[in-house]
Amino acid sequence: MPPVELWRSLDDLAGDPTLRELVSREFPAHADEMLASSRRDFLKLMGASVALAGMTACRRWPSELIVPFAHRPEGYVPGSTLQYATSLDVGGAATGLLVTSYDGRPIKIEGNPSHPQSLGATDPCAQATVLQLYDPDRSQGVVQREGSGEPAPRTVEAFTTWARTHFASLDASKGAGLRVLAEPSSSLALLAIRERFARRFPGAVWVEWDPLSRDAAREGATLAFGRPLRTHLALERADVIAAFDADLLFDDPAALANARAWARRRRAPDDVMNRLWAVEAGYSLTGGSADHRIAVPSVLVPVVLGRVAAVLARAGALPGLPPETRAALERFSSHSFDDPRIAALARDLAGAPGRSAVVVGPRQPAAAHALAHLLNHGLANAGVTVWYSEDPEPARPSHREAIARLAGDLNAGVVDTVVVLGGNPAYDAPRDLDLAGKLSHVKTAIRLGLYDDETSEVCDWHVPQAHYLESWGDARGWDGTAGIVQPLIRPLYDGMSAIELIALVADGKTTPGYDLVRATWQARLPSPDFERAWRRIVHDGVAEGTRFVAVAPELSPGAAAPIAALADAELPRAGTYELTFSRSASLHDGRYANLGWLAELPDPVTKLTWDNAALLHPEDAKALGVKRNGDRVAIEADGRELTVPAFLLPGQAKGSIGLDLGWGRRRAGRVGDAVGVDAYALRSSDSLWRAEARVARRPGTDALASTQDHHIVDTLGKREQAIRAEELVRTGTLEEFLENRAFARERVEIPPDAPLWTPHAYPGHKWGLAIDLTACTGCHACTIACQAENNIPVVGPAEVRRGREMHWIRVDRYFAGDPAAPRLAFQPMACHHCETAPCEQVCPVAATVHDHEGLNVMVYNRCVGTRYCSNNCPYKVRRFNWFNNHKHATAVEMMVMNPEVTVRSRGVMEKCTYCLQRIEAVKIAAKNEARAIRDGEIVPACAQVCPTEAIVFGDLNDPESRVRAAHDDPRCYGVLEEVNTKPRTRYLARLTNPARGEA
Amino acid sequence: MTQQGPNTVFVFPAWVDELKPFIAAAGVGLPIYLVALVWYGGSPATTDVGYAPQQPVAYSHALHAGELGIDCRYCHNTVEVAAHAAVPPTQTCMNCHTNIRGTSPKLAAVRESSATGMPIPWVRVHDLPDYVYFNHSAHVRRGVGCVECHGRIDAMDVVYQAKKLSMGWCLDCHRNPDAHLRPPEAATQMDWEPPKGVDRTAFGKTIRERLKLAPSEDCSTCHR
Amino acid sequence: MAVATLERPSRDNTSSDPARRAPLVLAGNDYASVTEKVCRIVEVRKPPRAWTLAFTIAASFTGILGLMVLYLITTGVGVWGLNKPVSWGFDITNFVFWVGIGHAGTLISAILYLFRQQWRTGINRFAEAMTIFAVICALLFPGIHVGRIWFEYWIAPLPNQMSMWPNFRSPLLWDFFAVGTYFTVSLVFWYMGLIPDIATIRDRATTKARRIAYGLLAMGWRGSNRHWHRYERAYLLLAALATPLVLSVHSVVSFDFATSMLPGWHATIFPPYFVAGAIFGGFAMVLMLAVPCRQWFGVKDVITPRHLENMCKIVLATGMMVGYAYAIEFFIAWYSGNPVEGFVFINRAFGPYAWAYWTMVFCNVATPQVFWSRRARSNPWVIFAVAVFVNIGMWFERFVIIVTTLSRDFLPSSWNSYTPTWVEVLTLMGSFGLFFTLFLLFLRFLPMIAMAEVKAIMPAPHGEAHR
Amino acid sequence: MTWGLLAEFAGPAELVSAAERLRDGGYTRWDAHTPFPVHGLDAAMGIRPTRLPWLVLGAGICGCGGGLLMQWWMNAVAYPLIVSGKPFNSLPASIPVAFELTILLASLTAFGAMMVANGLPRFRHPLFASREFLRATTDAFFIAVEAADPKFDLEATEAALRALGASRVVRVEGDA
Repeated sequence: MPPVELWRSLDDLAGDPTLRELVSREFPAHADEMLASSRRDFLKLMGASVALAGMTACRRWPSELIVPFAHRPEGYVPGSTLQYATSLDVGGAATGLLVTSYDGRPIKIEGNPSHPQSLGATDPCAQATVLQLYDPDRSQGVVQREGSGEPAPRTVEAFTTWARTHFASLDASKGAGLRVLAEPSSSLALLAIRERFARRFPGAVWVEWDPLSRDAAREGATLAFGRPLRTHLALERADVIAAFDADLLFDDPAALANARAWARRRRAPDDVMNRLWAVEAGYSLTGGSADHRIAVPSVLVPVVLGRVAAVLARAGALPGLPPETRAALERFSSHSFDDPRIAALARDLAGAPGRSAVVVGPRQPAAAHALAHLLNHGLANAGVTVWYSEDPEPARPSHREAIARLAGDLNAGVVDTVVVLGGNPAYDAPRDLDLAGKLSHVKTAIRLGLYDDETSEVCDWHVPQAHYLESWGDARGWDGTAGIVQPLIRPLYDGMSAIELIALVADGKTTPGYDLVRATWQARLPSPDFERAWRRIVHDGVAEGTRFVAVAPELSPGAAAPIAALADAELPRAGTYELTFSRSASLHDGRYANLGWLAELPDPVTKLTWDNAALLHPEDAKALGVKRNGDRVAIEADGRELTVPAFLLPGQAKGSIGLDLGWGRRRAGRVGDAVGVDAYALRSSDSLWRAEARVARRPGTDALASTQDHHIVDTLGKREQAIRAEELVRTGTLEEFLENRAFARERVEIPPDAPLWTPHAYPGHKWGLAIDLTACTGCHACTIACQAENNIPVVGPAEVRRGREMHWIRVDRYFAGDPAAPRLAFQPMACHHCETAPCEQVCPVAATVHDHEGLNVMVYNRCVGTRYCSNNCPYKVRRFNWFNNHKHATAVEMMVMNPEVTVRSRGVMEKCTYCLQRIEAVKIAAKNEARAIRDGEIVPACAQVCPTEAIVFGDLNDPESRVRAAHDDPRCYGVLEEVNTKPRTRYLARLTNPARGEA
Repeated sequence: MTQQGPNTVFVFPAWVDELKPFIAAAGVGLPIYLVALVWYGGSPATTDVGYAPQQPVAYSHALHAGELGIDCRYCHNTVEVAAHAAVPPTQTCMNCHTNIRGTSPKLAAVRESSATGMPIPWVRVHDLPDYVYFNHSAHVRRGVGCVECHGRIDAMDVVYQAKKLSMGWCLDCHRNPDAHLRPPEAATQMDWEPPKGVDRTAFGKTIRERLKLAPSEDCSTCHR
Repeated sequence: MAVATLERPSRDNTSSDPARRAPLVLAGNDYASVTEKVCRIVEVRKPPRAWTLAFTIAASFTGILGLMVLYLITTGVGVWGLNKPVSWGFDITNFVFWVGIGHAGTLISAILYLFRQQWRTGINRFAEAMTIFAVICALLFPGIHVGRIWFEYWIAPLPNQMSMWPNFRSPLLWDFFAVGTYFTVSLVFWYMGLIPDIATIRDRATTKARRIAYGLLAMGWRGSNRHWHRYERAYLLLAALATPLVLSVHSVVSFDFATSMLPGWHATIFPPYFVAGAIFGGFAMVLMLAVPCRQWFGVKDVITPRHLENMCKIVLATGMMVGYAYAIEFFIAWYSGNPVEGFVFINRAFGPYAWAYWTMVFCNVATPQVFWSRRARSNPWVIFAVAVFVNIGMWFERFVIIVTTLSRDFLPSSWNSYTPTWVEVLTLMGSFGLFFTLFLLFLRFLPMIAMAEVKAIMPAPHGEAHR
Repeated sequence: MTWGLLAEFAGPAELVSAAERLRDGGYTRWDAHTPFPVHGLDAAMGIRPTRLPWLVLGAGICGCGGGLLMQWWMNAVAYPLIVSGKPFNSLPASIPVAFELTILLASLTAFGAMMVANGLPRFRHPLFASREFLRATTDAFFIAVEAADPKFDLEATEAALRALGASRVVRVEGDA
């Protein structure tokens, strides 16, 4: 059944005013058994059985209504789930998604396997957008702010009529005073409409702003090749990867694809395993997974790159280098900074021509990117591990220039109308431009946004934006692959999509998004059987053959001078520090600030939740008089000061301070307001990523909500932690492994144990799980996937501080090895389903027992809550509901709940179930079809989203299964096996591949 | 000889000792009574069985399923493929009732619903606790007849809960399924009987072996 | 009178001269005077001012306890300071503490009875009462600490519609049976001992109301020798049954920890170690109560210095056992070669909770040493002070065992610290309130000394006694 | 109607010797009342040892056996669940509960049987009506001979009691 049809029929249905009225009382969506039964389904609160104990009524629980469709859509099976393909465009690069819908409610977001920019994986943020859909704080109607700024509700009709007349009035001036301030978008439909827009308003200027702009790369390409080419990686071909301040495994438009390719090359250690070098200031996940990490202040990263280039040039590894460039490189060798590992890196690169990749991150200046292009060409990587494509918008000025120019125009008063499409410029534009102030003074400012936020506050009109799960659109991945954005639910509130609004401006009439997108694609797709092609694209979520074509550009000599200039980079003057800004791993640029899942998602490296902090090298901390995490420091940059809690981070470059953007929102919503500090306050247009800062200790200490090292660990504990980290996350070099494949098993002595009785046999299925620590980058996608799948509540900062976070998957982070240059080690920890589970024997009411397939089942409705099981769990993976965590959840918020999983009441224990509901679903289906279950048919939420395929689940009794193979792998070991828990979850030891003699 | 002095001491009246047997009886009987009270009073057999709420439309299964012999699956058409045996859309009623009794006042609500698209708010009769996951397809396809859990729906004018539907009741059947099994194709046949002279349990046993059924007692089967 | 000749004029009967039996009742008391002394406490119209004051304070704390429990049940266990690794804190600490206190009474009445320790008669009655009340306080905590109190009855093996049964492998279930049995048996034992004395009060009763009330409680006891015959045999049997029971209860409580797999809990030494600790703490509590009681209620002749001294000796002995256990735990941890086990103990002594550990060691091991000196043993104030210290120490012992182990077990990633909230603190204080409320009511309405038993060991008024 | 005679003696020793002679005198329906158990009096009165211990033993065995059976049935028969991979029925785990039940039943039996055998509770008794008798629970030692005794004769028995050294003899009215 084509999703379009389904959706439209649903749409028609919900279009019915009476039903909408009826339904909107509880749920603004619509589905079989909507009113009562769905509520019942996803309010699976065991409060119901409290009534049982009370024996109050003669019925055990209040009677319920079943409200079926009057007209059920074709082939639609009530109470079952369907998956639809769509795309999420963030910062102009899309990820392909599969969205699970239950009775018309989107409840889960996963990656679209057929989309090259997802390959079935997703990052935490994309998964959490489903929570955003149901966010009760989203703006729910058009708001007009007259001069006084007092918000007054308006109808959409009122706005559209006003807009029509207003924009008609601009025709005379050809829109000279019209500006559109938009967030980056890869939508083809938008491009098409923009053409119409430009035709109507030739005088208007389209300004694009992205607080996490990657334009440095564009400019670098312009330096190197004369035009703003887009750079792509093909890591599957790379043996040596050198990442210079580039988090290509996590914070990158193609991160998912990169991570997958990178991990595949580390999988089979018998072949050559790739080697990853990271040069960076703060700890990125790429740095955490690197075989070698050189921690230098961000400002010195180009110097390291230059020195490498110089060595290579000397060694003649860079043929055909123009003399002036050669001279430029020479300047680096005389730079004061040096590090022995630089030579090793150069050797390594020289040893792998055409099989290496030099990558520079967006926070580095254009020249550094140019230098990287230079190296990749010299090392014959261009076109192999690195390839280039034309930029979709070559004419576009860089974000920095564009926003600055807009600010100028606003100052000059030549602007009378500004249309702000999404984004949140008043919050995230460089503060020196004071965009908020200027917007509030412009004659007419129209804002399309999901929330009535900082920007809407200063605009005359706020128009609620339709969530991407509610609207039609299209988007292209970083590699150009295009996909359709299709709605899964009718807009909960009166919402408009960006293309609909711009179409209104350009055409002077409202056109449904569906028609706009369809029209755009009609122009691109073969006319005869367009309908089939269109449906196919909508169904698959991917349009074949839309990938960018690779180009083979020639180096232009112009880059020499700017490259030479890099060599003048110097460390910050004494008494000042280098302050680097970075994207928040969870809140992105701040757009997700109101999503509890993400606010409570621990930062992979610091494990901080509900907070950002100034990351300090321990020695810098000592110098500043910062004794422990949370001590306040004042950071002063570009004349503005900010007081931030400090966090001592081993592995942070000395002299460099890291600070996450995206926190400290003022108008994010009930969840996100005043959480963390707003780092944008220190950001200026000429120091987007790096600023020189003065830092001073301020009195007071903030209690940071961390999910690890909750209390200050004393020296005694620290010593012990270091010892145990080695035993828990067993790490070895490729060499060690090849010498002794079972090295991991031999790390810890397992006392011989003869069972006192004959152990239970598991003849049927025997579920098991394996996690490959070599592949795990610690991105926390599994944690969020689990939270979404299993209705895990958000408990808030106060409870996290108490150590009561509920995540079923805890990604343990250890710093191992030399404290000066510590190794980062991640270990996802969930219930191990031990065959001799210590938790079970201590439960007085048999609420946690084994089933006959070896699952350690936790029966919530039997639990009385003695918490003894948690005490006796050596892995501490059980979570207790200290309070009723759903007490204040509104019905709309509850719509995100997975009806296949019980919502736990107060006072019961919960934990990982290996996604029991998914196992049961497949088992029943298979049995109905009288067939066996195929390996890989059952995929737990965590395994499904893992970008590096680190998690494998399956039947240990199936000799062909991947999990069986993993458990038989010589690298495989069980954590705490020595206490004879016989865990079903086992780990594959972490392998690193340091350069010979550099380990 | 000294006479016994005047008695001013309080002494319990005789009836106090008479009471002893009764107190003893109460001491033994009361706990027994309380246990019985909770056991039967709290049993779903008391609290749930016979629950027959008033429905918005006086739909009679006795008429449709019984006399007219319409198969359960005509309306509850998802029962073999999904967990829910979906309550039919108004549409389904109208398939027939546009022509038959098209004007009957009894069907006013149905006609209105189909006209306005307003659903008919049926009242749920068989209502398991929210933490119990029952899958219709898993049972119907394994030869557990509708009648086993719902009773003779085809004889009910107003549907009521016929069985306890308590956990213990479910377990009884999962432990000894034979007496409750039938050929899957006969699942919806209310009055199905094993072939003449064949013992029900023995027949069920053959079904169980043919379909390789092993009903599970695992918690994970119903609780997630 | 003849009794006088048997006794030195002094009030000190702590002589250890084996040649002559030291009297256990002083100052020429005879049957009537002992009866008078003990019954007067129950019969006087106005209780001593000290009693009234103490009762007011205790009762108000009981009220606070009620409020705290109400708040807990309506809001959730989250109102306590517990967290992920530390799922047990004050709750179970208090439980084990009170159960421990509850050991002295039955021990005195049962074991000393079997050993024919006649000096027990002066103190056994109120020691048993103390046991009952302590066990009530103990039972409170497992009762309220669970997440869903309304389903707690699932722990009992009752037939039910789910056909579910409790899990008899769980030490918590053993606890349920052990403590439950202990409470019942102690109660029976205590009440049985009370019957003859209640009869005495009944027969001294001056008002009809008292005669009815005590009459019912006395169950028509007539002091018939045919009754005494069976009574004594039953008492002996109960003592014989209660003796293994006392030893078993705290062993079973220790199983909660010993049969778990956590470092610092998983130790075979726990049962004896816990029992010794319980007797230690129990006797300390008896002393703490006896010293002021004999003062206020003028029963110094019955609860004599000799009684106090004997108990001091027991406290000293059991204190040494506990100290030995503390030491041997470290040895075992080292000798086992289990690094995790080893760390737990080093962490106890030098980690974040070192302060608690050393408080415990000081109170339980150091302070009782003063009882080596005879002068300390015979000075009520010293005795009282030491008793208080020991009680504090024994509470901390349980705190240290529970919290230090939980806060730092196998995976450093989930280590965390534990700080109680005001709710927990007030609940603990409230449990003391409950204990003293009950105890003070007992003192006021029931004979605090087993008169019949005391009389039985008093020399007969004429000629030599029959023993 | 006369229930019997109540004779008071000076102390335990006197009571015992009196009891011996009364016993030898062939009296059967009589009893001694003392504030505390007087040792040697049982023999003096010729009371046969009670069979209480056997009852208690029986109860204990029932408790133990019942406890073991219950646990075996509930965890291994009625609903066997895999717990920590342990056998469904494991004796070691059953010991504590079985032990506690043993003690519980035995103790309750010891107390209950004693009361029943003593015919307690009994709130009304002719002796309660006598004021002299009030001291029986404090410091007085009595022998009471019932009129129902075949050898009972008001004058003769009273004389006999005085001869045994009773400091005082009173008649007790009422019927048992």
